Amino acid sequence: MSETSHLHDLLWQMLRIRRFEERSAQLYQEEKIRGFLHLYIGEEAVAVGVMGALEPEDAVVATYREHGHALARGVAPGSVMAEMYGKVEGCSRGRGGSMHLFDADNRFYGGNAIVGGGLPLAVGLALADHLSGRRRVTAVFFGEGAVAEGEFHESMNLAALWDLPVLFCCENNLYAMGTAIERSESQTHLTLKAASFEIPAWEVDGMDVVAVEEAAVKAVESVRSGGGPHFLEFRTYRFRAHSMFDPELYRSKEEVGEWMSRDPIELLRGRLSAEGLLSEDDWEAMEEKVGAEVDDAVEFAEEGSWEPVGDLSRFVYSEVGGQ
Amino acid sequence: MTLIAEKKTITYREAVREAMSDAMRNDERVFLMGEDVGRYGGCYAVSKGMLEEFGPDRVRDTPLSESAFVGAGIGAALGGMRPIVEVMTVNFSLLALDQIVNTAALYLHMSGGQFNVPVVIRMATGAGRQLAAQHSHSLEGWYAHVPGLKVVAPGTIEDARWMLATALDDPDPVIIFEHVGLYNMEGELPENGAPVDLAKAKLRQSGTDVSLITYGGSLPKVMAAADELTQEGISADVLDLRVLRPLDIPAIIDTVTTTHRLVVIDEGWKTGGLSAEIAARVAEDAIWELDAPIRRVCSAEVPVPYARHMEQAALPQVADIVATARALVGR
Amino acid sequence: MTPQQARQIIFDVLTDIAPEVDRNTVDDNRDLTEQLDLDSMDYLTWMIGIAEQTGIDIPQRDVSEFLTIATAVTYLVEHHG
Amino acid sequence: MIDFVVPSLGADMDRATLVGWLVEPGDVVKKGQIIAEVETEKGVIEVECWHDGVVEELVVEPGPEKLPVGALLARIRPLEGAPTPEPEAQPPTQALKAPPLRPTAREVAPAPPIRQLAHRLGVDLTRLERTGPGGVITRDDVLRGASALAGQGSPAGIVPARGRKKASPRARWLASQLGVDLDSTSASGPEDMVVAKDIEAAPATTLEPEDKVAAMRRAIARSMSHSKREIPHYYLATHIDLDKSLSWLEAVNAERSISRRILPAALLLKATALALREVPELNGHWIDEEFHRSEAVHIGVAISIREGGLVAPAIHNADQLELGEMMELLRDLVTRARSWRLRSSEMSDPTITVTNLGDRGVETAFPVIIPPQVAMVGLGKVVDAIVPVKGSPVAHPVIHVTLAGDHRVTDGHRGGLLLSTLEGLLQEPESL
Repeated sequence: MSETSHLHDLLWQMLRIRRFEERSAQLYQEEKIRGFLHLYIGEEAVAVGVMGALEPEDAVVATYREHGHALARGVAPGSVMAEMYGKVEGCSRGRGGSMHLFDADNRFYGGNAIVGGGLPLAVGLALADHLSGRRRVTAVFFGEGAVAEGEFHESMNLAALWDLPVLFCCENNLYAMGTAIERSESQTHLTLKAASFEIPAWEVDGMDVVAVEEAAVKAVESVRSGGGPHFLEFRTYRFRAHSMFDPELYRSKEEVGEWMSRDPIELLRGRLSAEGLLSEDDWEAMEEKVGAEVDDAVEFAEEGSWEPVGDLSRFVYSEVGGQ
Repeated sequence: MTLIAEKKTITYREAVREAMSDAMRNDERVFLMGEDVGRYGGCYAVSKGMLEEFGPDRVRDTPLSESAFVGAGIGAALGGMRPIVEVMTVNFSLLALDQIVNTAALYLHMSGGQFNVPVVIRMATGAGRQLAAQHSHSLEGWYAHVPGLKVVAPGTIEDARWMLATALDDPDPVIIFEHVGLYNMEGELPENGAPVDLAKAKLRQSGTDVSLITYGGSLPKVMAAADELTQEGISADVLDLRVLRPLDIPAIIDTVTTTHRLVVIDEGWKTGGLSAEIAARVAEDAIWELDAPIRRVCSAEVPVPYARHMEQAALPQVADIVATARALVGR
Repeated sequence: MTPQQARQIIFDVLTDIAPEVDRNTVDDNRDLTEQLDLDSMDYLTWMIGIAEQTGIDIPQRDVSEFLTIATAVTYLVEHHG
Repeated sequence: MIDFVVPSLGADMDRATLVGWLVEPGDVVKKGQIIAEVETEKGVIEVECWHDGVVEELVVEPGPEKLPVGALLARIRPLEGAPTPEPEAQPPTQALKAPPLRPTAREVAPAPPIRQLAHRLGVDLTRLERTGPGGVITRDDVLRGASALAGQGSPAGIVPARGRKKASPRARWLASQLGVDLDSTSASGPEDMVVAKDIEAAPATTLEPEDKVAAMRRAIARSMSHSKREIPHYYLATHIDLDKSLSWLEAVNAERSISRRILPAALLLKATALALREVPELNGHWIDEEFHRSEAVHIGVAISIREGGLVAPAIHNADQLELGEMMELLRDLVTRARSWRLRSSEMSDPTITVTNLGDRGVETAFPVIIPPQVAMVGLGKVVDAIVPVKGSPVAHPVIHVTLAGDHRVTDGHRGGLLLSTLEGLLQEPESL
């Protein structure tokens, strides 16, 4: 793939997450989607950049704001949308909803709605690889809010102590729901926390997908080659509210406006246009392709079916054998 | 001397160790992880000597990070291993409650059947060793509350030896509760044991006058009580639950249908406890079989105290069980 | 034993078995089992009761003597020692 | 001004007639005061006024006119200074409302009959202990209050209700099955509780004979309706030559005193019990859509009761009894059945029942199976019939035997086997 087409690919990936989520917000207001819906809009560069650095055999553990991660990892948009509709064709059979997207084929381990809860899990997945002598990487995403959890510290320590192949991806969007990082952390330079565990750590511009990808490639290579866990702090921003029912009393419109001027999609699009690598026609074609994909996803979800209530108690315990 | 089955004398502790060593010899995916399981040999010396045989990768000491290492066990299980995670006592497991309840128990269901979690978590439970309140509680019932977990409580040496194999074979998370009072229990272990079915309670003694339902650390007390009752001419049916989730309801109903009188003996507290669950199930499914009120012999509703006489006063005792059963039978 | 005594015993035992029997309306010469809806067990019980009260065993061959009140009275009077 | 209207006293009440006023215009009325009586479908009910005030106007005269709920009956002027209550405003939004609080104990009005009783006995309702659900005053509370008033015992003609006797659930279940009156049984269980043992030891019923007969009729109705509704019966009939059996029995009885004499019924029961060993599918119970075979043979014997009705208590382990024992038990059973002295254990567990209607002149009986049993044997009258013996016609005593079988459990073929086995056994009476 040429450099240009790779950049087009990154742009397309971010755009489809954006349009997918915009449609999701609309469907939420139409009551097609219920429960909590946390939008990733503004942060797309992080998931897209990191996923590009991973191999299919690697594992991903994500948070409850994970539509972008699932899509970037390769989970079919239709099955994600169907999941949010609660249809049995959804990637978790409608058992999980927006916050619990799972996909075994893509080694996508959720969809974890306990802040910090995915971190020990990632350490364990990496431990399994370590004990089995497999050169695989486990990437775990979490927000800066998780840094306040004990599980963050325990897991960072354990991964470093045992030299495990974990890539810690901290998406620092400055707010844990409504609590600004200054109001929850005595040390706001998160890489310093990682350093205290002797874990290599970088701060990365999370609005620049190219920078994200570069940093991720470098870190994943090091992790895969036995360099132990790495920590990346992506400075990013969520453009939308925490969830659908949030009047955003905790941040100013000016602040949001400032960050939106660095929209990761617009940044890359502007750069490509300026360099003559993306024509209006290219962009429109991309929009059209993404629009069609989102339409298809919605249609797939609409046409999906409800799981029979008789299946309610299935999957509390395994049905036959194991993995 | 008969030669039907070879027997050897062994402690409960050794039986657990033998079970773990056996599993690790037979399956490379099995490893043991927990606080002081390696060099120290285990807080209750259960894993003593295993580090030497299996090395530090497979007998893995962890920092005091219950949430991280229990979660790591869950992750490793998701990653294809068969971890045995030892948590020192059930009281400490509360630091890992998030991982056990929010992750291990939920992943299979939440992922629509994609991710089962074949982890085994062992922990010591119970009182009687003057370890005071923060090391002595019986919280089995809390875990048994949660769908997605399997909860077992070996109350005999044979079960200690043979439940682990089934637990490791199980595709889903299994929590094994080992009562601290049982570790030193000595007894004969038939050589030709076999893995224990994790769905079935076991009748330890057949009787007709009163049912004594119990599990784990209370089982020896209940057997002693049943002996005393026998001498008084009262015949007790003793049901060892063994599996606290899923409960073997048919076995519970069977014994009540046989004797029409029920005493539940549980070292946990009464309020909202396992004993309450059993009583409720019997009331739901077999109330017309009852020829007397259901009685429970449980721990006093206090934190377990340190001083020996106070600790013993807080716990179910053989005399309490005998007196309760006797009164039910109307003598 | 007088016929009156025999009659007394016969009816005492009978009303134990069939309390609703009114001795004034019973026909002395009609088949008792038909008249009073006695089954074979009632009938046997009645004879056993009479035997116990009077000390007279009633052998199998004499059962037919008890088909009516009249014959029964005669039998008891004759066989009482 | 406050409107005093026809109140809704129940969900199913929609109108009433005014029976009378207890006040006149100008009277001062207090909140809670009864000021009118209305007649409803359920009888005369006193109506309270819910406000303090002065009766301004009685709008309706007592009379037969049916007034709908809500109709204006009177106007009451509030006392000076007291605010006129506004009609309650509707809540402005559709926000989730907390459920209304239940009235507290003090606010629950006793039911009208209770008030009437209190009035009759001169008991002050406000001073009574309230033991009913939700703190309501019960009849017992009033009676206790009346006793206290009298200073001794109960008021004449009124007996306080007895407290509910403690009984275990199993005892209650057994008692209901067996028609035992819990109040008259002993209580040997813990805490003076009636337990199963007490019920089993109790006479099957301690009700008055009329009640007993009625209760028995109802039980038979239930059981037989159930049987005819649920059990697909099949019927088989045959006649069995009793010549050998009866001759043998006569010889046996000739040696016996009257009190030890054996009736043919005992012989037939014994033979039936033995035959069941050959066809165990007829011996047991159909429970929860499944046949539960019984190892033991407990033969129920249908016994008619002189006052009317029928019981079918069991002779336990009938296949293992000596003929003499069988006769003794049978006689005892019949005697006790007819004097209402059966034990509940005898009532609860027959595995098959035999009915003998021969004494009543019936030639062939077609019995209805008693659930949950799965078969019933009917014995008819012994009649003389011409049977071929060595090619010559000879008159022999013959009995008609019928089998009713539950087709869910057995088919005619197995049923037939029982009858033929029975016939075979009766040809060798000495083996019984």
